[in-house]
Amino acid sequence: MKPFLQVKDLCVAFPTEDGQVKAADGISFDLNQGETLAIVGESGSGKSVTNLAIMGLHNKSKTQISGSVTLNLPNQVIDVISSTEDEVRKLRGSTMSMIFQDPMSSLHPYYSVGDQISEAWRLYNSGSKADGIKRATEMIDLVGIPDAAKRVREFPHQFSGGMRQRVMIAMALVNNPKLLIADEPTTALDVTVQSQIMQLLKDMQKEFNMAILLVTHDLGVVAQVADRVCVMYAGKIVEQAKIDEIYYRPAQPYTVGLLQSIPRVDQFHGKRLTAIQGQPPSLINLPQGCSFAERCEFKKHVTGNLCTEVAPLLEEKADSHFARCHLSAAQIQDLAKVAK
Amino acid sequence: MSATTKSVRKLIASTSAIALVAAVLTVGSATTANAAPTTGGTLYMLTHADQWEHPDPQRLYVGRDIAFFNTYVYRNLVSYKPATGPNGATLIGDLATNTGVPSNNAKTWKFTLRAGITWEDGSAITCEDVKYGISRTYAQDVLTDGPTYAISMLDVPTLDDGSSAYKGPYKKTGQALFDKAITCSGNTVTFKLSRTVADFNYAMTYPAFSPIKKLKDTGDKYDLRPFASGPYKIDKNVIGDEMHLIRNTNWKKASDPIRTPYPDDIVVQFGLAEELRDQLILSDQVPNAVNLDALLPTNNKTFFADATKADQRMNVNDPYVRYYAMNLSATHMDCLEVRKAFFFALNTQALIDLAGGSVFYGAPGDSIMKPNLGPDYAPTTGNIHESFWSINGNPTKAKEFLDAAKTKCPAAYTRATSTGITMDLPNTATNQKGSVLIEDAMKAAGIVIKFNFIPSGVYYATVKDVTKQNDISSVGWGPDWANASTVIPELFIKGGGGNYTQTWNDPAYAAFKVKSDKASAETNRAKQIKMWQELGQTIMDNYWIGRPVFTKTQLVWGSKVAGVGFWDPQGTFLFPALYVKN
Amino acid sequence: MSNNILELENLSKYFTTTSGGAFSRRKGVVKAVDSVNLTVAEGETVGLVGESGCGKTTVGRTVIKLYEPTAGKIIFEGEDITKYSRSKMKPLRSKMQMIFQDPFASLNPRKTVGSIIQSAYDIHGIKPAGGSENEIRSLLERVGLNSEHINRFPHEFSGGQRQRIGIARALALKPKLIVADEPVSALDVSIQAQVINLLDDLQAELKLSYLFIAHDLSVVQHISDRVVVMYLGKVMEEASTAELFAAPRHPYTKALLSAVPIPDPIIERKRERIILKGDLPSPMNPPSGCVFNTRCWKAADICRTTAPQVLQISPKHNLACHFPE
Amino acid sequence: MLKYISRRLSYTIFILILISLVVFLIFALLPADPAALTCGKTCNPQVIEANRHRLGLDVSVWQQWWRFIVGLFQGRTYGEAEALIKCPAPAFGYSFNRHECVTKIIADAFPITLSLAIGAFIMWLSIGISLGVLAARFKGKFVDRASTVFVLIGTSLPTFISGILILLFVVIKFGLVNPLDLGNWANPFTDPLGWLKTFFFPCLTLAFAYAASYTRFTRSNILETSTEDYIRTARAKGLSEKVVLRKHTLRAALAPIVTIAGLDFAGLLGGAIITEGIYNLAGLGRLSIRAVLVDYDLPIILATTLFAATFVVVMNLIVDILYAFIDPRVRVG
Repeated sequence: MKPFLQVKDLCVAFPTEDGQVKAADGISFDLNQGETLAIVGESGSGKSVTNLAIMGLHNKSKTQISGSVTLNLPNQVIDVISSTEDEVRKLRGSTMSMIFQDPMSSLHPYYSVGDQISEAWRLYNSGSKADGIKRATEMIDLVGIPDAAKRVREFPHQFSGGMRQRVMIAMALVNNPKLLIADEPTTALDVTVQSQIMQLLKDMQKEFNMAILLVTHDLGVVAQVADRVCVMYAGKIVEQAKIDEIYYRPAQPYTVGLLQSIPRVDQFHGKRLTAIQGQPPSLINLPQGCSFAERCEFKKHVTGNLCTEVAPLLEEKADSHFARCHLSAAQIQDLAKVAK
Repeated sequence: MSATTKSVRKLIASTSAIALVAAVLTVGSATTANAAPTTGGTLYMLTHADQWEHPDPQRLYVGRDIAFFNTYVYRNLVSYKPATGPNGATLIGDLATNTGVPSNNAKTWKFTLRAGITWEDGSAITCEDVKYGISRTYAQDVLTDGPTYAISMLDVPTLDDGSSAYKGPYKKTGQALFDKAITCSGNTVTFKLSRTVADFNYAMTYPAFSPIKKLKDTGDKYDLRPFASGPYKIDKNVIGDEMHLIRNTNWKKASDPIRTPYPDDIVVQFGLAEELRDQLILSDQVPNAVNLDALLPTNNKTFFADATKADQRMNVNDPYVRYYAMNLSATHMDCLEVRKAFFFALNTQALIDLAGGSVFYGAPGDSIMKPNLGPDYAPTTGNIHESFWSINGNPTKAKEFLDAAKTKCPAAYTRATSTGITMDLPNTATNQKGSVLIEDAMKAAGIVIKFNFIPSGVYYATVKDVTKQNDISSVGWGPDWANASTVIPELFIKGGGGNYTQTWNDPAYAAFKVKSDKASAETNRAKQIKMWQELGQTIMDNYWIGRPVFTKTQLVWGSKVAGVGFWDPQGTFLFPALYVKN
Repeated sequence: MSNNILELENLSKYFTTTSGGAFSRRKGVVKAVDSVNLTVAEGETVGLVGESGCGKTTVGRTVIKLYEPTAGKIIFEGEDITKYSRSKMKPLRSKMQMIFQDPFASLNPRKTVGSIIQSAYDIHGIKPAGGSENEIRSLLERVGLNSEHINRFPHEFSGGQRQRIGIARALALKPKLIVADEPVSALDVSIQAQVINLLDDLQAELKLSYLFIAHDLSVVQHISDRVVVMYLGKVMEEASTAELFAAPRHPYTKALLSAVPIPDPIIERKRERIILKGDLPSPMNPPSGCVFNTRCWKAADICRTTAPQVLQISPKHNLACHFPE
Repeated sequence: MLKYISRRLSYTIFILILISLVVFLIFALLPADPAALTCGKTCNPQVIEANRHRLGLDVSVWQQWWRFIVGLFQGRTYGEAEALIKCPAPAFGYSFNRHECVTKIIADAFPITLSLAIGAFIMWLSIGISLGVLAARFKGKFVDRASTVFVLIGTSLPTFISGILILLFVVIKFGLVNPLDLGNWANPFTDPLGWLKTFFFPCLTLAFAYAASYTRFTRSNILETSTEDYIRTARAKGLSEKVVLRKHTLRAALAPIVTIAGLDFAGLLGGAIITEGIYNLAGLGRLSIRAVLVDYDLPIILATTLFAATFVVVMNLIVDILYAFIDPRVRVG
């Protein structure tokens, strides 16, 4: 059986006055029904750009997109990139939905949450306005907002941040989508609320058998929910593997750096964090070789100028474990232990 | 026509109207009537103003408006002959059969009413109506603004505060006193005057002496719709919109030696934006209209340069003299040398050019009276006739006078050269620009001058107040009728209606007053003329006024209006002759 | 003798608000900070944690007197500065500096880095010994920036570099105390570690004291010597970092810690989470008794009626709870 | 909500009372003496005093003001005996210049001003908003650049120039309207064609400048709103661009226009001085400007000032209430 979502060689570029910005470059991954894939990366690494491309939300006149995003639906196979705007639009909100980082600004301030959810439902279902509100109430109840019948008539500003994100989720799920893209869904929320929302997403995934594409920079959240992880850096996927592989057997220096640089609440590291030095490169003038080379602690273990001259390819370093590095997985894991 | 109200109105509307005996200097043709007048049609009159000054006869004081109402709506005991040129100043019995019979050294005057004179409701106009009308002048608090000849001439006692013992027909205080001053005997009205008034019948041309039907008197609101006795009556009068006159069917041609009503309707369009009004005339969109105002300066030039409009315009001398009133009671201006320095320093040409040029605005004058006033004017000597007078100003000579002041009146000198002289000006754009010209000219002569700009609407009321007037005020004046008795005593005798010069402290004043009083009471016109001319010279010799300007006015009308002439005594269109071509 | 550089005694800061919409302008009092006691010793880092709206930021701003306290005392270096006027505060200001969350918003975009730091000198009329330009250059080097960047503008820097500029500006006046309000939460993970390390190094080198305000417990745990947990304007628990994270006594602290995700999938799979029910109550209308009672799984009647006092339960461990764990 | 409105209303009334007092004080401080202005040739102090009494100016400013306030409720009389003048409540005074109670004068002038304001309001909103929407929708295209030219001309050309231009070319040159009909009042309900004849071009003139700034405002608001997160959400829902623009972008982008439009409209209700002047419309604007510059007619100045202020204050209230219906965030807490 084919994976539900197949992204192949996706490139997204924005022409600017200073030159072309390659925001996403050769992104490929699969995602199966009921699975959660986390895309991890820092700001500017291309993770949101990738999502918007999957949703077909880029302004086509200002963006150059190539590659394919294939959805293998039961009765049709559709490529988002080559389809017309109208065809893609009909997938949005029905087959695939999206929730965003800031639930306050992502809800229209002038419409009640019921209206907004009902609007999404009525787009794909024939039903009266009252039916829409009824459905919205059910959804609000489903995502765990108490007193749904009353709150369905309220406006976004009357909800707390966590509740707003629940509303967003209710709206995204109202048409039983097959794919949910969650773009930093908990970044703007407090940690207590964050765990509630992540739990909710997990529950919903079970209930609807959805594929979730989770975009985040928080490796803690990833550890909590993801099945597989893509690590992105400077517009490219630098590592992709099952979750345990990533955390316990990282095969890419950037991933190693990320894992080592974050303080953990359950461990007392001593006084110093292992930081990744320097800044990410500009996406307009990417270095010739490995885009992480400049910051890489391990490049001295690579012979010659390989790192700065030859860009490493995404290779399968172990079973279903892909990484972009001139060093082998074993080498990296050894070096990582030393660094620790 | 004396009185501030009037000069205020007219001068603010700049050259908006009027001249007295202008025939001599009339530039345009005096009349365009060369075909037989036709009856019918609608005659439009265009104006920027929102309303006439006052339709209420007892409150009316502006020449143009008097001419309008007197021609169309109501009649006086005596009126001017409807003719152009000097004939226009001839008096004709209107409601009266004659022009008045004086007796008792012109202290008693008798007028006899015609038979068949009626109001618009058909009722007869009676002597009591005349008496009632005149009595309204005394209700000064209700009926503001009108001329007060009745109060100053009729033999009704005055109280200690100078006001009349009679308080008008509404309060009725002192009614018996008034009833003695005017008496009715059948159709004869007899006036008893408190002093000799040789030209009392000229005062009678003012609607202030016209009758009012008591039953129709509505006090303040009478101004909205006076009851007609003339050939037209008011069908509609909306302030800021229009006044519509229709024929008065109860008016009989047989009873009226003066009026021939040609148009069927007369519509006065009020409140037109100045540019719109001008464009309507320029484009001849309303060919059956006369312009009651002056055109805006640029439009005026355009219109007068257009050869095809030659039959639709007139450029004439108006009755006004503009001058700078020296406040003789102010310590700066009580010094003759300082006044002379100001007089000769002034750059007249620049100011006239600013105001529209000598063709349209006027020329420097040599007296407080104007040649078109009639025989009371005579050219003076000195002032602008001095060899050293220059139309562009003569700062060197002015400096000499100023240096002379240094020894003769050191206090005034010091002020004029340090603290400075303050001049009152109405706050208009032209005056703002003019003040710069004046300042430059004075600076060249070593005089320091400052300006006090006063809102136009309250300008005359402010400078007339001796406590508010500054050293020099820019003012203007026009006579009420062709006699200097309506100019000299009003402007230079204490208590006069326009004594902006505050003459009473000047060394020359005492002798001046004696002579002026004598002239006013002189029944021999030839002797009187001589005295007025001498007084005119005295005013100039003492430099009581700064350089006068004899101003002009322009009248324009549409292509279908005919019979246009200039009515000198009223200083406006000869309304009785106007008609619309078929 | 106390070696505390900062002592807060029963510090309160209330805001009066017109809440709600146009049609119900009810006046309300928000007790943003309510009777908070807190000390920072010389060279110590005190972490102040809690959810958004708990009052931690208000504490920070009141300490440096951006806000006038409603009640209580602020004692800085043994001096009671609570009632100090603006002019009296001026010499003290150089000794306490603030670092903000958004490094971009707090830097004037029209000024070069050099003049931004220079203005700190100008305000206090300080002329550094080696000349201000040299001093600024060495400061930039000190915070890990190139001294050649002195003439650049803030927008030419990345977020992490801007935060370094903010730190350099704060350090220019050689402060004793730095109030750091979410200094790393806007930064990317890899950059965050750099800035935390920098703050650590500076403290060791310059004997700085930090009042470190953050919502990210991992960061707070890493950097702090002692941690204060706030909820709805009140202190819930206060202890040394090791003690608090190893054995939290307050249910709220416990819930808070259990919610923090750990970047370790195996641990995460095994973890039991305490999921707090409901939302944070409105600070306009806080619950009576213990402010946490509405969300506490242990709440009994006394919790709804009586607010627990902050009591010392062991040396350096304070707690406000009727039923500690 | 009712409570809020009543509270705002009483606040509004308080403001109006304050404004009336300030206006009284301002005119009391001016140098000109209205009583002296009524005085003719033989002006003596006695006549001035009599007139001062009749005009009601012989008492302190406070008393004059108090009489004014009382008159609003009880009506006023002027003069005495046979010359008595009565103005029924609400009496704003009596204009001795126009021989009419000010209330009646304003009642006559107001429909004209209202016609002008409503006509212009509809025109500028429809032109401004639709052009702004088009410009935003086709940003950078021909429509957008054309609208920029329109905005530039509209905002830089003063009304008195655009008004005269329209007047000269449309009215005089092409004779679309009989110039003598200009300013003629026609009831829009019984004589809509006559109303149009009188008001179409004045409204257009007035709308011109406003439409330009509303175009600019609408365009920039739409462009700004388009970048909002909730617009992205609307797209992510699967809504078509048309629906996104109509239902989501416009709703948020146009909400602030309610405030501006309300206040602009209120400003016009006080009189469009220049436009009314150019087109010979006897509305409140021309009334007040003539009262100030020509007649120095204190009661009219006072009443028109208060009238205009009332509209601004009341419209503020209405805008606030309207806004609450549009934006739920300001509604209930």
